[in-house]
Amino acid sequence: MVEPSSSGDAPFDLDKLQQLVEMMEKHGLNEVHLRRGDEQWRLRRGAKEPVQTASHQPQAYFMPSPSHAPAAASAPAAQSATAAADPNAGGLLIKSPTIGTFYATPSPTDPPFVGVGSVVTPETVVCTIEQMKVFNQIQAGVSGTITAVLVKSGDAVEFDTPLFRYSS
Amino acid sequence: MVEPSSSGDAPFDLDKLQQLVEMMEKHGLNEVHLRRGDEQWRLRRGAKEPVQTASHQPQAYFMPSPSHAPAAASAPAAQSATAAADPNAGGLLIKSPTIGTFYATPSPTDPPFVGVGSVVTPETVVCTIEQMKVFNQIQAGVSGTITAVLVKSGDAVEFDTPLFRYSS
Amino acid sequence: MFQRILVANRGEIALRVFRACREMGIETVAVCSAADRGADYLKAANESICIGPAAANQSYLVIKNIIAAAEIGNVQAIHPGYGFLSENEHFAEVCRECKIEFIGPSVDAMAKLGDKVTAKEIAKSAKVNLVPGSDGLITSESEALVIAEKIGYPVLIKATAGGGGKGMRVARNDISLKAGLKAAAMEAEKAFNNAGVYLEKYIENPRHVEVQIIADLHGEVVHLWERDCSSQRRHQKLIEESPAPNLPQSVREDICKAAVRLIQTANYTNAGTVEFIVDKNNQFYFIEVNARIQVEHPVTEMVTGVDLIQQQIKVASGEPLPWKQRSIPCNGSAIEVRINAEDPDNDFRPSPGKITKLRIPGGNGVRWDSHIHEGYVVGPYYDSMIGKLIVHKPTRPEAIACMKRCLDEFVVEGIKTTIPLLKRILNHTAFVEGKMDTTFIEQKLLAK
Amino acid sequence: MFQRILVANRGEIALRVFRACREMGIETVAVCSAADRGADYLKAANESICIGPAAANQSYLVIKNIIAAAEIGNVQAIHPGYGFLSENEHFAEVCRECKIEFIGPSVDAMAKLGDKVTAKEIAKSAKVNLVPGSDGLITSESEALVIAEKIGYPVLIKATAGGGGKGMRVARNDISLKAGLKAAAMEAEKAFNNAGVYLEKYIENPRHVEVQIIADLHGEVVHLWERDCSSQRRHQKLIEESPAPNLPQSVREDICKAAVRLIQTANYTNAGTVEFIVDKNNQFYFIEVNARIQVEHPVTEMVTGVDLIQQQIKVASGEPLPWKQRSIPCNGSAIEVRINAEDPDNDFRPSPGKITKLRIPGGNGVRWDSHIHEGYVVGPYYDSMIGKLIVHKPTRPEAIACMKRCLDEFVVEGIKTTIPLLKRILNHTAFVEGKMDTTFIEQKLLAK
Repeated sequence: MVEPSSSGDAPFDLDKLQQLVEMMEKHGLNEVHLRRGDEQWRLRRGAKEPVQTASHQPQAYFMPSPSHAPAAASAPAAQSATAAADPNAGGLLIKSPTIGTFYATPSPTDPPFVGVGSVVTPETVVCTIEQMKVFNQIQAGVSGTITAVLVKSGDAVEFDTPLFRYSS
Repeated sequence: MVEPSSSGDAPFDLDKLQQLVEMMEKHGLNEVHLRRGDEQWRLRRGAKEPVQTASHQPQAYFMPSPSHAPAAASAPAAQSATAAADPNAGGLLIKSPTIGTFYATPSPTDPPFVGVGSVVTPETVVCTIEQMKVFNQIQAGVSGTITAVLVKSGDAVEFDTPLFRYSS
Repeated sequence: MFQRILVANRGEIALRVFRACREMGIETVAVCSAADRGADYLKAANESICIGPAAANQSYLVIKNIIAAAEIGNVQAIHPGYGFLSENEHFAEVCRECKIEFIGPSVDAMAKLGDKVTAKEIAKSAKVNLVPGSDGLITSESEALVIAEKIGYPVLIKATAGGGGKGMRVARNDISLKAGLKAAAMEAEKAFNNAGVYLEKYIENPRHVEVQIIADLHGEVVHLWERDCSSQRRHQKLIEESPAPNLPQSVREDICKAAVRLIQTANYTNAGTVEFIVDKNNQFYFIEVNARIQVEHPVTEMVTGVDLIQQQIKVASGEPLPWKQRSIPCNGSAIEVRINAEDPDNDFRPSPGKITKLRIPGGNGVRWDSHIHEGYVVGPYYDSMIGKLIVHKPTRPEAIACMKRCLDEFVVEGIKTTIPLLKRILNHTAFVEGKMDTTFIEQKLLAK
Repeated sequence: MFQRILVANRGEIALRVFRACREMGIETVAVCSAADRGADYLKAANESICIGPAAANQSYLVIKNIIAAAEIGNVQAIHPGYGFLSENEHFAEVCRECKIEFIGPSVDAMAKLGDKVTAKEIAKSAKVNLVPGSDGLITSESEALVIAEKIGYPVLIKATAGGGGKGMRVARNDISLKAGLKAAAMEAEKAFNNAGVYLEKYIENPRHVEVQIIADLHGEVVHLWERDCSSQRRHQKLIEESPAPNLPQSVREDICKAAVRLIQTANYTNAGTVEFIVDKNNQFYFIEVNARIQVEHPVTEMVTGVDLIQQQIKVASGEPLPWKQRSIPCNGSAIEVRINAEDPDNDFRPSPGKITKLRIPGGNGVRWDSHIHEGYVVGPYYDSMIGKLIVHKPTRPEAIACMKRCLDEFVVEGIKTTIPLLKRILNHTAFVEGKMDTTFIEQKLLAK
């Protein structure tokens, strides 16, 4: 039933593989799975869980390690950011582009910039982050619908702190 | 149903495999899975969990042992023992039970205790090892036929220095 | 005394400050870029805040991010370390406007000493020697001859608009001065459309000698003796030591006193370094003030027994210096080498990567200041210095022997380092005899 | 001076001697058992010879194997380190008969001080205090009362044939002395079939204070001040320091002078330690001489600036001591902790295994003496001590703060260590106040 392609005459290009491996190392990639036609390459570094792969998916997918660099990166970090919802619950995230104090509303008496269900475009202002009394308006940077607000007004956030979860 | 490919005529390119394994080791890769046509390579290092593999693959499966702790064990040791024959050539060895100076003969004018072809029993004296002017008679400790003398009279030997090779 | 301090730096100097604070019972807040997040050395701080992505100009150099971290981290003071914002007077100003003490000199002193012209004026009024020169443009050949006679040959003819060596000539007598003036002026006219030239004494093969000083907020200034940092490659210090070898005791005392005078005149406070060049006749000339702690501060700590980082913090909090000048010793001989992740076989190109094996030397007289460890990844983003190895022994020959022993024991795998070069320097006659100048590594040791 | 030395030891002290020799330009030959073969620390020697299997009594303790290695290794002298054969006078004798210098005292001095009775006689003739007692068996109650009055209560009644505490009584006044004499004699009669008892002054909660001395072959003896080693568990030292805290300067000088007198009287040469116990009134009593270098020698090196291992080698080669007593300083405060591979939660059972992660603290004032590294396998064959962490600071409170900081930074994974216990000791009031005695760890800190 399986009809192997005839491309098997050329051997695997290990120089390319070397390049790929170095790329993975440099960039902290955990796993690479490449397939073109009936050729597929799959590389994994430092992975713990067995990877389930459906046997005949025609997709080429890269899976850089879930978010930031692993192990070493399970950082202490500022504990000040009390998440209003679990930021590890998966899904797409809007993260803080800087460090400062998060505000969900333009002023204490205003309604929030966005809430669960808000549809955002890349230009939508989703919050302000205060640094040295300056309130920087933060844009969504993505298009989608907000599904969770992960920090509360007045929370300290650092660089890359997840602020909102959204679906595209 | 499974139609094994005819590509099996060419053997696996172990030089390439060697290169690949070294690459994995150097870069800390845990797993490599390569496939072209019906050829696929899959390598994994340091695996703990059983590997799930799709059932109907005529796969070639290499799993280099995660064990072998070399590094510390590739010892320097005293270079003083000049081997008369290569002690690393394999076979059974009679090793020095102590440190001292090896003598093959009871006295400078006597013939050697044993030579190539000598048949020894555990009690056969095979040499003396001098420590502080005392000549300790060393017994074979094994039964067999001496096939090589690995040190010369007057050589310094340390604990575990191979002295003779023998066949049983 | 402060209860909580933010350290606006990374790597070994951040760790150095965390350690100093921990021993004083002061809490610390670390800032880190995304590249340093989760690094082991951050565990030595009480809290760690990520202030931006890897690039320093988006993290360690962004004043508002650091101030925001200081406010969130609830600190009373910021230690800037060296490099990054440490000599940025605007940063110091913002800190203090935000009611956060900047652990360093006053903004005014930083500004004055940061400006070359003002710094020279301060030196003059403190009666500290500058490299003698024409004090302005040369208007005639006869004027040049008079000045040259006054300052002594050799002299350097420099174009006032100059740069890159253009319009520059060394003259060793009246004849070459006359010829050089014309040639330099013509070259300068051509290159910069400005024929103006001036004269300066030419210091051949100078030594780099610097004096560590510390001053409190109550007018007390002391020096902590000098360091010789002549072992340089392309103006980068490789090896530093204290005391400076082959410098007569009277010169050592004079140069240290000159540094104190200058610092007093500038109303400078906290730790600082006054840099001099020293010629073959042990004449010394002021170059500049480094208004911060320096990489090589440990050699001074070893010979004086003073913890400079702790003293910086105490001074910044208003404590008076606990000793007078006469009670600061200079015991034995201390040498520091900088271990850089650079490839000496490849024009000292940075060599980032993962450290796969690391064996740090130890034992009697050995100090190691570093944040690295086996498995640490040296990133491509920051300075290539990954550690400082310091030895302290009763005499300089013993210190050299100890350092050589240490470098022989040192194992770093996975990245290239400057250790092979350091070994060569330590074995070079000029170094062994203490007769280094700032050119010997490039002109003698590395010359092909 | 020797050109080549064999080190008849292993682990940290072997590495310590290799390093000292390398800095002096002396080559070293290492001996190792099959268990230590290939260990990293052996690379610091010029040559390494395997002398037997793992068991010490078949390798490190076999005199003829070590002499054979010395002959094959072509050395002029042997450094014995501590433990193993270091206090074996027969070994010293064999070395010298084989024309190999033993780096240590003369055989005669070792023999005299190794024998308790002779050592006490030497102390007496050197006018060094011994724990006062009856100088023989008690023959009557009235004699006992007279002696007790002379030496002062409390007194200890000890069975001459005694052991394990049997036939032992503490008496604090005449009444309890009378009662105790009878009870002890009866108990001793029953237990040992020998009713003989004698009296000794009972030193309650004593401190352990020892004096480092070094003597050359030309009659010069100097002390290098004292160490306090009171922080013990089951007579095993855990923490040592110099100077001894809370010991009046006059007592420090007296105890050091007493040690020098004793060493002079014994015609002792090379390095040695005179051990005393000190009571609450700072009265000190001679216990014994350790005729070798000791584990805790680094704290003395830190405060005096003297490299004791190098000085041992120089003295053994015939060099005179380079200084007089008055030029040996005692600067600042040094503390050493022993890191043992033991499980504090499991009655301090040895905890051999592979060190899977290791982070050694560093920085200002920190010294690390050890042969271990990440990946090192701590074997079950030898002493559980895997490293010594030493700090040196201007004052004792600063030294304690530094040591606490270091222990907080320390990471050892894969094996259990005594680090948690050390942290507890460093935080204990008795230690912080410098009021340790040899019982406080067991009776106060570890008591449930």
